[in-house]
Amino acid sequence: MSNQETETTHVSFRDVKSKYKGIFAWIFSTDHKRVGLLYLYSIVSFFVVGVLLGAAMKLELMSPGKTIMDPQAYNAIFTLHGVIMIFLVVVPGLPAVFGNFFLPIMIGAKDVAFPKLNLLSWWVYVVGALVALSALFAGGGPPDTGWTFYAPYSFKTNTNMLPAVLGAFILGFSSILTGINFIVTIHRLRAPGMSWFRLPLFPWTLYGTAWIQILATPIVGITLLMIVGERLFNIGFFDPALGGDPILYQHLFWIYSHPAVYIMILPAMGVISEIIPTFANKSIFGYKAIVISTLAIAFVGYFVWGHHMFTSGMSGTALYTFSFLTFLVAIPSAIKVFNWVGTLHKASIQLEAPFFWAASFLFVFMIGGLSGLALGALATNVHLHDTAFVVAHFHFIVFGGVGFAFMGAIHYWFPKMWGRMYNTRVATTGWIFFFIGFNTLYLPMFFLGIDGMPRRYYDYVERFHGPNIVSTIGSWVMIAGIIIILVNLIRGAKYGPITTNKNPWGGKTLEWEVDSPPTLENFEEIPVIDRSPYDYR
Amino acid sequence: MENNNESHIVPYKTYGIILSVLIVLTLISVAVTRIELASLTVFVAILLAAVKSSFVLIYFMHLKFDNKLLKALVAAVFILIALVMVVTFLDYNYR
Amino acid sequence: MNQTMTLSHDLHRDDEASKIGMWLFIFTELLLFAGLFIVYGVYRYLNPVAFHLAAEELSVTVGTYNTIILLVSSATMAMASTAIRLKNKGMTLLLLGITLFIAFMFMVNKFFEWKGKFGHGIFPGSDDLLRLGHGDTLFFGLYFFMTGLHALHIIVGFVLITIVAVRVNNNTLTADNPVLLDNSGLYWHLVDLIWIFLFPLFYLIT
Amino acid sequence: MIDKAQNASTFVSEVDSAFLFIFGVALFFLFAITAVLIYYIIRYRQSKNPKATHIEGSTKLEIIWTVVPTILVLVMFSYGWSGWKSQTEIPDDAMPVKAIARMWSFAFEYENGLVTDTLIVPKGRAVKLDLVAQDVIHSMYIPAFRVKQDMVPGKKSNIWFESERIGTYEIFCAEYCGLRHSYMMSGVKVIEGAKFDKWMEENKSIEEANKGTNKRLAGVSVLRKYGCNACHTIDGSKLVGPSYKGVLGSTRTVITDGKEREVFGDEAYIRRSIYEPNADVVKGYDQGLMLSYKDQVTEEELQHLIEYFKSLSE
Ligand code: HEA
Ligand code: HEA
Ligand code: CUA
Ligand SMILES: [Cu+2]
Repeated sequence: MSNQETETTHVSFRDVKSKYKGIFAWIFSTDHKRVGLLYLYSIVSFFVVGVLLGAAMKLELMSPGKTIMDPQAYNAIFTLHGVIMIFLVVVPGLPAVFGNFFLPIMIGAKDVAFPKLNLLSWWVYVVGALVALSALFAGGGPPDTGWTFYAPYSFKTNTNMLPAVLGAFILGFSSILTGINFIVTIHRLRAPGMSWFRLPLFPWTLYGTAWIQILATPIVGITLLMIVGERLFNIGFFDPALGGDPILYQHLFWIYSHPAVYIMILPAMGVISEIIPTFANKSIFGYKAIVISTLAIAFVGYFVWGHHMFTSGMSGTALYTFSFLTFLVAIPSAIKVFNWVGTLHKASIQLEAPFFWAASFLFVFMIGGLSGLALGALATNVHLHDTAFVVAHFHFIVFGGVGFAFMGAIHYWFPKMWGRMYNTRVATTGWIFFFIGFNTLYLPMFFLGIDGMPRRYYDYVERFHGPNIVSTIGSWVMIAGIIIILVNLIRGAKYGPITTNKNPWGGKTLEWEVDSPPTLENFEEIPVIDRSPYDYR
Repeated sequence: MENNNESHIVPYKTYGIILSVLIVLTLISVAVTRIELASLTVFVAILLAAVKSSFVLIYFMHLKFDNKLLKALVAAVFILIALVMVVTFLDYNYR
Repeated sequence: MNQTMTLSHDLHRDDEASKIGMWLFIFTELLLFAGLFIVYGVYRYLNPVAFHLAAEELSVTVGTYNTIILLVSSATMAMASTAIRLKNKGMTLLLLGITLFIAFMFMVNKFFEWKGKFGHGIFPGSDDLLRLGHGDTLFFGLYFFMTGLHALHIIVGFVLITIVAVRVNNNTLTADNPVLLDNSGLYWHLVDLIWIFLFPLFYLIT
Repeated sequence: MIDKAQNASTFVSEVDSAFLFIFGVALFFLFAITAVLIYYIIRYRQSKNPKATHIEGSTKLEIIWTVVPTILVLVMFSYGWSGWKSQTEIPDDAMPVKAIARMWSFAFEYENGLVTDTLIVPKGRAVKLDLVAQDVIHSMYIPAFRVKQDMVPGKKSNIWFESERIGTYEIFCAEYCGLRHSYMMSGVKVIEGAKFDKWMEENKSIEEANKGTNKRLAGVSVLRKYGCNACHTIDGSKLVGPSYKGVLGSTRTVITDGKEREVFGDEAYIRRSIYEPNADVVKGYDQGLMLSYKDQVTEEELQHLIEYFKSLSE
């Protein structure tokens, strides 16, 4: 068939001979680990672009009036920043990189259920990304609608909406394919003896995520398609001048995009649930509670989309139903936090970089989540909606949650993925800069929001000046942190000391039993499971 | 992993019967909507469509012979769709 | 030890997995159309009278005819799964052929139906439609969008079934590995399923 | 700083007590959990505690930390709900004012036909705003009053408030609406009831408002009333649309139906630009950004504008 790969025992998947040469051996490989790394490299590249756009916004906001760009540029930049960060970075992020790489290994399988489909999903991702980014270059200029593409502004603007929307549509398919693959993999390819309640928590969260991916993504797909239809044929689905209802657009958009935030956070919670027991040398506290809360978040999270529309003019009934459900969905997250902290009780904690990331995840996730409560209550939401407070909330929980988990994951699994080690002291220094910079950057935005500064504001009145300066300075500290971290990881992957120990942290899940880096098919013999995944006795 | 594709060979006749039922239901729904039942029309038409689609799901799509898990999942997806509609209408119905 | 192997060959063929995968894909398709049904529901609720009147523009006869032939094709497709298991290649090909023929007929009907509408100046964004009023604009907008998307699925199904037929003909798809046929069947039934709802919503509820 | 005064509007105290409760609970959990976290990290670090104790979990604890947060969030929900409910119960005697939003300015129309660009309201009286958007979604946000409501084209919505404190408060547009979204602001001026009545009396109608003032000022007030300055300047600089300076009496290149042509800026050109803004679009500007003001700007107002533009071209 298409992909002849030669395997000798104990040859790392990176060195396996393939009938393709050079880069083609990667971009045509169906090996789940290579696909995972392809995703890693593409996602990190887009992340750097997104981050630079973020830094540019912060520079602009450092002082009132024009600082470095004009309003059109600012509007385009926050749109691109949002689209890149959401659709290209955090939604695929953890599942596509670490899910692809580790899901099969953690459940004791040789690959995912549909390896070719897996490779296809990466290709679809790349095509979608290119289509979306082509909006930058085609005439009309980059889109300026915000990542929410709200109607009717999104048909009125003269900028290149179509490529951006079509790109997002294509990216949706990539996400769906990954979801289908993971569900089937978990159902069919678990090693003998691995019952559902012996499944490690990262695969569990991927399972919940995958369901949201396949059940929510189509809704945004069709919605974006309707925008395309609207722009091309003037159908009038959401155009009030033709009888359409702009609020209906918001419903459809958030029916996907709210569950999407749980697509982002669930795998992050999974990563944290892996790191914490390993570094605590102790079984996770309340395994079943964490599993159940994962499924509860996935399910209830499907019905709270309206909390993004509290001021849009929905009916009162809808308002309080959504507010109520929003509060319900916060509870499983609370349960998880308590269980993670509970795991540390009477533990024996190794203080290493991955653990610092996990512990600081708890802190920033709490800030993000607890600020979500103020957004979920009706009276307070009315004041805070569409202000800098919301921006602070979601950077804390998206960037704080998913970003910190991503950093934790990469520092945790690094020796397994590359077979080498980074410099641990530098890693901790990078974390300190990042953590301080992060909080300096986003905490002031809470105060700006409470004071009434709306979001998506290119310019602001003088009284918002102070916190904005602090925030901009924070972004520089974070720049320092990110540079330290990236340089350290890249150097580690290239020149770091080769790890001889398969299990440097003392983890109990299956990935620590295979070679570092793993061989083409991970296991010479499929293991038989006879214990819980976190059995530290 | 078991390959249970041999297990249930559905006879042609079953499909024939189901097909005739479906066609009859289609004709009934056309006939029913011809008479004025006011707001009931919508209800009856949707109900008949739901019945028809269950036949398609159960027989043509083999759910009858599939394992419980799959049956439950299919049911769950339809329930999900229904719930999403209900929640959306919490807005429109009470505006 | 130096052996050459193909990854996907080594992974033991798992028909159950393919079937679950297909069903998951069908779920996404259902949700895709669910989005449109929500839009339909809302606009029907907001413009009851206009939707009522606009629906009378569509020919129930053509709609009923298309519904019935699509049901027949669904049945023949399902029978093809039986035929292949009974190792009756000729019968399988015949049944697939009928299905393809009906799919083609369906598209022909759709073509003339759309053409008729276009001839009356009813197409998305047309001046006549805009003059008719908001409810009609939305009704026909949805009509073209939903039946158009459905027709797109028919075309995909057509291609899929053609591939199946070719493979049955070369004996690369037999009673030993009928999964592709079964899955194409599932897809075809999905197309039918959606039509079962489109038909009353656009043609009947007047 | 934002006006934190409790009586800036009657909603403030209720909304702020919801804030206080939610932030109180949130900060308590944040500090408590962080403290425990840090304590555990220090107390149970490997060098201090080399051997972990095996614990699987505890049903009792799980129940406690499910039930306690549930109760707390339900209280938050009801605080939020009740605070919001009073915002929906509009008193019958509230004074109606029509608030109009378009890219990128607000206008307020009083019952007697008077139109202003800042909202002027009497102290201690309920005011109801009927929100209308003419192009895309905007949002009426008065931080000091704790009110916000989207203004959706084609959809009626309203908000109300009652202020008990004299002063001027900011109005922001909180829904992203394009290029100059961040400049779409206005203000609410709360004045004594008696003063307000007097002001209403003095400005019975638009015509009267414009009468008596000199021609130049009349033109300026028309521009302000319709928010034209959101997109056009008087000093020749380019904003969203061309500047008024020199528009009369100069020749300019415009795009008509996709073709370039030259036109002379006379009165007819001004009228066409206001009534059919997208017919001739000056080269270098985008089509479709300006709406027709055909049913709004009266013939008389147009004359004021032309007088004013003349003065700019001198
Ligand atoms: C990873 C993504 C992510 C996650 C997980 C969440 C989680 C939550 N979000 Fe957030 N949200 C976003 C991403 C996310 N959000 C984004 C991107 C937007 C803006 C989109 C846009 O407009 O551009 C947004 C906007 C947003 C809004 C709309 C704001 C507005 O525009 O007006 C609301 C309103 O209810 C909200 C609420 C919540 C709540 C209640 C949670 C809860 O799930 C949080 C649960 C967590 C905790 C509660 C903390 C941990 C628990 C404890 C420490 C124990 C103590 C707890 C209790 C006593 C309850 N979010
Ligand atoms: C994952 C999601 C994610 C992430 C990580 C970020 C990261 C950042 N975002 Fe984010 N942001 C969003 C998602 C995200 N954002 C979304 C969804 C929106 C809403 C858009 C909308 O309204 O439509 C938004 C909106 C948004 C706004 C609001 C715009 C407005 O309303 O006016 C601002 C303003 O400051 C901002 C700033 C930043 C900054 C400073 C970062 C920082 O993280 C960046 C800080 C990092 C650095 C400064 C490091 C620089 C790095 C380098 C120099 C790399 C070096 C490279 C090598 C060595 C290889 N973002
Ligand atoms: Cu108007 Cu923002
Ligand atoms: Cu949400």
